[in-house]
Amino acid sequence: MSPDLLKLIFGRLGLESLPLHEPIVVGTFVVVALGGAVLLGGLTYFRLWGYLWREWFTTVDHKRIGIMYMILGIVMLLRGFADALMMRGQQMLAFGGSEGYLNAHHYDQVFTAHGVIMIFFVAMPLVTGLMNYVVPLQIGARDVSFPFLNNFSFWMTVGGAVLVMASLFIGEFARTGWLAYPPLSNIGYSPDVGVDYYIWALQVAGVGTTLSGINLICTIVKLRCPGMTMMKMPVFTWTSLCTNILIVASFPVLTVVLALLSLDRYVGTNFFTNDFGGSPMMYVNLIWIWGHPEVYILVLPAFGIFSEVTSTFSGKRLFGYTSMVYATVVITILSYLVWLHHFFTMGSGASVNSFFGITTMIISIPTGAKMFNWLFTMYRGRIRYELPMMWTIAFMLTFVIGGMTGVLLAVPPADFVLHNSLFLIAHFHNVIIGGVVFGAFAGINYWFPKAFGFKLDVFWGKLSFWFWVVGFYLAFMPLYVLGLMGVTRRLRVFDDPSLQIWFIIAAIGAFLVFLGILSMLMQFAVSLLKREQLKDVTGDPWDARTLEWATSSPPPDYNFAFTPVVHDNDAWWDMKKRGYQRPLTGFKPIHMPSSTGTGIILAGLATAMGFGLIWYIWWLAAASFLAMLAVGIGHTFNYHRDFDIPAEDVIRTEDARTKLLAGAK
Amino acid sequence: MTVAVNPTQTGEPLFYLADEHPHPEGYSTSLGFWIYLMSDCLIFAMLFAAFGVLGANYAAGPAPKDLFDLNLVAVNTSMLLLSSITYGFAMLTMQQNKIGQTQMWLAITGLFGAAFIGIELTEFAHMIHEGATPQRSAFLSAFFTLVGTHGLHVTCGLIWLVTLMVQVGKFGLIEANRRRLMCLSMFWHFLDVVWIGVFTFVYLLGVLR
Amino acid sequence: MSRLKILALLPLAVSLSGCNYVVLAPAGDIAAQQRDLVIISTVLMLLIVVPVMALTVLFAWRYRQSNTSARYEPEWDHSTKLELVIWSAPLLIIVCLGALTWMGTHLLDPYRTLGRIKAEQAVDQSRAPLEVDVVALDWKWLFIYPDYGIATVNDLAAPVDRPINFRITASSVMNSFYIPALAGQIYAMPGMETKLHAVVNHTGTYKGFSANYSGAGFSGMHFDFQGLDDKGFDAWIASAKSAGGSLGRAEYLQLEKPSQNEPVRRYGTIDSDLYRLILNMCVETGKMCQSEMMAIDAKGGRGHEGLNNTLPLTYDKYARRGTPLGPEPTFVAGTCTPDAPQGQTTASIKAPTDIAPLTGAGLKRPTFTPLKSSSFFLGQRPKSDS
Amino acid sequence: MTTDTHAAGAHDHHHDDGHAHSTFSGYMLGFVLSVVLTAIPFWLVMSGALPSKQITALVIMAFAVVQIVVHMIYFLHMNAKSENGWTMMALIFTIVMVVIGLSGSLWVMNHLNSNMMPIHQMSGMK
Repeated sequence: MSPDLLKLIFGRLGLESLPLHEPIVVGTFVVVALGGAVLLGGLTYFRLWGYLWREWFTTVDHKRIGIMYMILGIVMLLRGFADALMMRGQQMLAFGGSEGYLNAHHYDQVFTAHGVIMIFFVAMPLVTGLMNYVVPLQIGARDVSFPFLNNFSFWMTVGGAVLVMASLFIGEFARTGWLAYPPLSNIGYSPDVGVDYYIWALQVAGVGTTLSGINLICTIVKLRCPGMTMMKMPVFTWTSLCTNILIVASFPVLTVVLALLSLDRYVGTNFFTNDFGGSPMMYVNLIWIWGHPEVYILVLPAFGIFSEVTSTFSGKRLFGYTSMVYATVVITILSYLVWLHHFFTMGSGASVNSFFGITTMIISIPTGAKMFNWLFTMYRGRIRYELPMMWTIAFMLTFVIGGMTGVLLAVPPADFVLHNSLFLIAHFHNVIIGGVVFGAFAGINYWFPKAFGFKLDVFWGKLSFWFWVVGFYLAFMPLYVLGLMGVTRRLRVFDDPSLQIWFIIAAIGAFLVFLGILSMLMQFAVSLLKREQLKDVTGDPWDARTLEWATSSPPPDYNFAFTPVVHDNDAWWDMKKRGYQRPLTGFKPIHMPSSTGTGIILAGLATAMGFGLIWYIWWLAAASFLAMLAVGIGHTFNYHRDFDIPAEDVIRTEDARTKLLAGAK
Repeated sequence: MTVAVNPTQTGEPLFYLADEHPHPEGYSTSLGFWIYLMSDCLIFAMLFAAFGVLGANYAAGPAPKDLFDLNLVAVNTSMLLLSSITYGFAMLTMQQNKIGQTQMWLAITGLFGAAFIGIELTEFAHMIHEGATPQRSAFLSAFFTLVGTHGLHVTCGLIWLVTLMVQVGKFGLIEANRRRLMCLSMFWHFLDVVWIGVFTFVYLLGVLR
Repeated sequence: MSRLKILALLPLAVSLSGCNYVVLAPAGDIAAQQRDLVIISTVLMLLIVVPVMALTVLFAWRYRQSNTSARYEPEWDHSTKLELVIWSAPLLIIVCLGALTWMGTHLLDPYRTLGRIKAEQAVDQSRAPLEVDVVALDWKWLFIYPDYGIATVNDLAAPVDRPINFRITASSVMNSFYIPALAGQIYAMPGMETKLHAVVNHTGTYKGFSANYSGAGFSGMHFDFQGLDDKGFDAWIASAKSAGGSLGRAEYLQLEKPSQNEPVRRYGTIDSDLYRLILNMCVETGKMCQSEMMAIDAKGGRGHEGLNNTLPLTYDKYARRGTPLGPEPTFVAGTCTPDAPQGQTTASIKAPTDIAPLTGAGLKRPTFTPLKSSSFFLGQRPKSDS
Repeated sequence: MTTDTHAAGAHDHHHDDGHAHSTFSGYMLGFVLSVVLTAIPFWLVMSGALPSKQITALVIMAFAVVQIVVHMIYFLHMNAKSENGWTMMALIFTIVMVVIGLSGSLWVMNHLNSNMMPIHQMSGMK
């Protein structure tokens, strides 16, 4: 075939795009390909495709979508953590003239991919998954406001993840750092596909995130059960509401800034170029307008989880519910007023720097108030040290350190010596692992019995907990020390041999965290095997307080046979206390949305379009775009998107539960 | 609606609705669509910010006063304003259940919208032909992107409008179609509001500069 | 405050022995003041962090389920007094810290000229500060000493107790100029100039590097900064002078090309206008200087005449590879007059014949109209002194 | 408990979508107002009727703000009651965000540019 024709068909994709010269990547590919073949073969052998497609891929049930988000987050955690181990290994080895085992080309991709994956495809799915699963149950709703949109959002997030994963074996990922500052990320300095993978992965996933944000806001605003006023909402629902407001208000900014960057790269506009009047600083400014709220998008739901857990396992009402809510709202607003603290050192003047420094510090006031509220919830309680509570205590001790170093970095002159150093790295891992990851694990351990009807194994859970906590401290405390020695981030090789010991300690810490992740996977496997012993038939294994524990575990498709009525912000606690009797008769048909494959098809086309644009395969991009348009419009011609669960089915489900409950007593 | 009390629990507080009606279809739609518009509003705000920061960087090339033809912009603006009021008429006739008139007003709205897009494309083509391409300077990049994004929205609105006309023709003014027409109405009027910002800050203040 | 400082330093002093905590034990007055702020802020925050951590452990222990002797009040969820305390305690700390931040940020603003050399020693006004122009290149540092007419690569020296005025720019991507022992960091960006005022108080050799990731050669982009006594500095200058190499525009364009782990290089003579040209991205012959472009823009651009005159403006956009879509760069060959050789932009680089600001390949300047402040609302470029 | 009445009441509001009261006169009034509010700024700029550019700029910006409000009220039917005030809330929140984003960006970028752009080095410009 002529080169022109090849170019027309494959764009810039060719055999040389496959990283065959990188033994590490080839090895990974072999392992992944084998694993994938086994998985696909297994699915085919056990004839699970039809089941998966009908019951999971096309589902609009918020519970199943929530679970799929969690699975996505955990799978991507493995990839992101593999990158972390590679970095720690490289930095541990590359001393005294040694180049380590990663060349710059590979290492620079590794740290970029680590950041992107951990934020967008681990932390976000875990947080979104928990919100998706729990919020409708907590507010006594049957599903989210826009169930189809929920399915579509999920698959768009998967589409972004697929593009990032594809970059591992087809072409390469960005070598720019996780925020891809221009001019480095502009076509002149990053002519390869890496930045294009970055842009389209985030754009595709970003659409999903924004839509899911709109969906959850509407759900919380419109679908609360009767009696649940705003000030009677569970705290997790409150933090979810604020998180989704932040998502809707900040992700458009990311969309714009990435769109402008892609215009610069694809059509040669001048937004962030050095020449023709462009301003790379504008990119930094815009992306942090999104970037700082993003931090709170991740951590606010975690705060909500800790509130639920602390109050449940202390057997006590949450201390200072009102101030907790106000603190959350204040954080939501303030998180938009601090973005410049990420670039104090870029050269703005003292008045700008001190304004943004002080607003940043002000955020620590409501955050501090929250900390005290958890503390006084424990005060005069009866604390049961189940796994979620252990994660919460670890969070409280770890997060204050991260908060403290964060406020320190908000002092501009201090930031001038600590910015971009390993101190900064230690700080944000301190808050993101100590806050978001510990929060997600507390949430997983807390709500797992609700989702699957059996508790998670305690032995492996504790093992995972201790590996994680000890590993975290070993991995990141040395980085604080190194930061104070003036060691900067993203370095591949080092001269000063006296630093090596700290990197070795950090690598050991990372390895312990690795064991923690393995223990967590073991925990899931062991719990699955021991599910009969760990079974919970009551639907309320923790003697908890909020509405999601009022229904069975796992909840039926329709969540609640009758819509609950709420009188107290610890609704379920109130119902238990006042002798609520589960209704046994009078069931009626329940109106529910029906499944659809449109979401996964649209997201698949969007991913194909992204792939076409990354590789300049214009026909593929255009064809997928047109197909998307056609499928989308076609979908609007379907006016029958819901069905009734017949009363007999409801009666059968509820009677089964009645029997179970009777057997338990 | 009536709230039936569980007969065995009279006197006790009510903990569930024994007789409930599901939320009507599209119960959350108008709020959801409004929130989407708000997020879209932020997209435009950021493009305005980009234009605000970069709009004076002509890179030793042409400035707004060299490029913009305010007469054309005025005609264009009137197209959009007229399409707004005709869409309003479509909504009014929809409320009176007059399918034929609704369709007519929708068609007229679509024509005005298409005229708007046509004029805008003419303007762009003229500028690009002269050499004032988006690649020429940061100002032109920001200009084409901001105005082009608005134009893209209008184009989407047109596609949506045609789809809706087909649906109204096929299924009549059923509840779902009324809801969709209402959402498109919000979208269409929202684009008007954005255009006020565009003609004031980009065209008028640009020429004034 | 000094007592606080000593208190905070005690535990640090233990760990200091053995390792080089350069951020906590710097050699320059600015960095030392920044260090003080780090320590004072930490101590201020520890006032609240330590009690919180202690209470967490205490409550977690005392109110464990097995301790049935502890009080249990499941309905207790509000106390106005406690609420007041938990909001006001952090507030008070933040008020103190905020005041400190405001003062510190203004006092230690990198653009601010030094007021003192070290604690209790004001700047000697009779002694001119040392001017150093810094350029971050791919991936090495170029230092130009305009007063001495020398330049070095990856080698920086300064006499102790003499204020240093850095002017910092870059050639291609963002970097951050950072010598932890001397003063805080500040970004180095192409087409823009940041400033840093600093002073070194102790002789010695310190590490300097880029603190902002800038691409493949980033790890090797470091240099030694020497604090020398006056005699040593003079000797250092003399040795640079005698190095013999000369750095003109042509040499710079060679040097600018990406390279990694560059050794130290010295140039005895330099083109005195070089830094200005680098900053304005017009070292290459035929390029329009940034400052000139901005001045033209401030006066309303060059209209249709300037439309196709893009090659003199092209700097990095088509640096290595073009965008897939969009036109090729163009320029008006016809308007290049015979006496304006700057028009020959594609010719190989020669020593410049004319270092005056280039006027865009022979086009005439726009007519002058005084700049009005009427365009304040759309991010107009600020102050122009023309 | 009082919430029982609330429970019943919460479902009664769902037809209040804020679009029930659009009328012909409302649309016409909005249209006439917006035509006037568009025409005057265009005329001001095209004719240069006002002596100073600054004043013209301020006036046309004021007109833009008024016209946006007109569109919001007459075409988008904004009021404090639709969706129990949530649409208004969302709008106010968005306006706050837009103001923060726009003014913050302009302030920050203006600071960065004035600190760093090499414009002060202009020499010899006649």
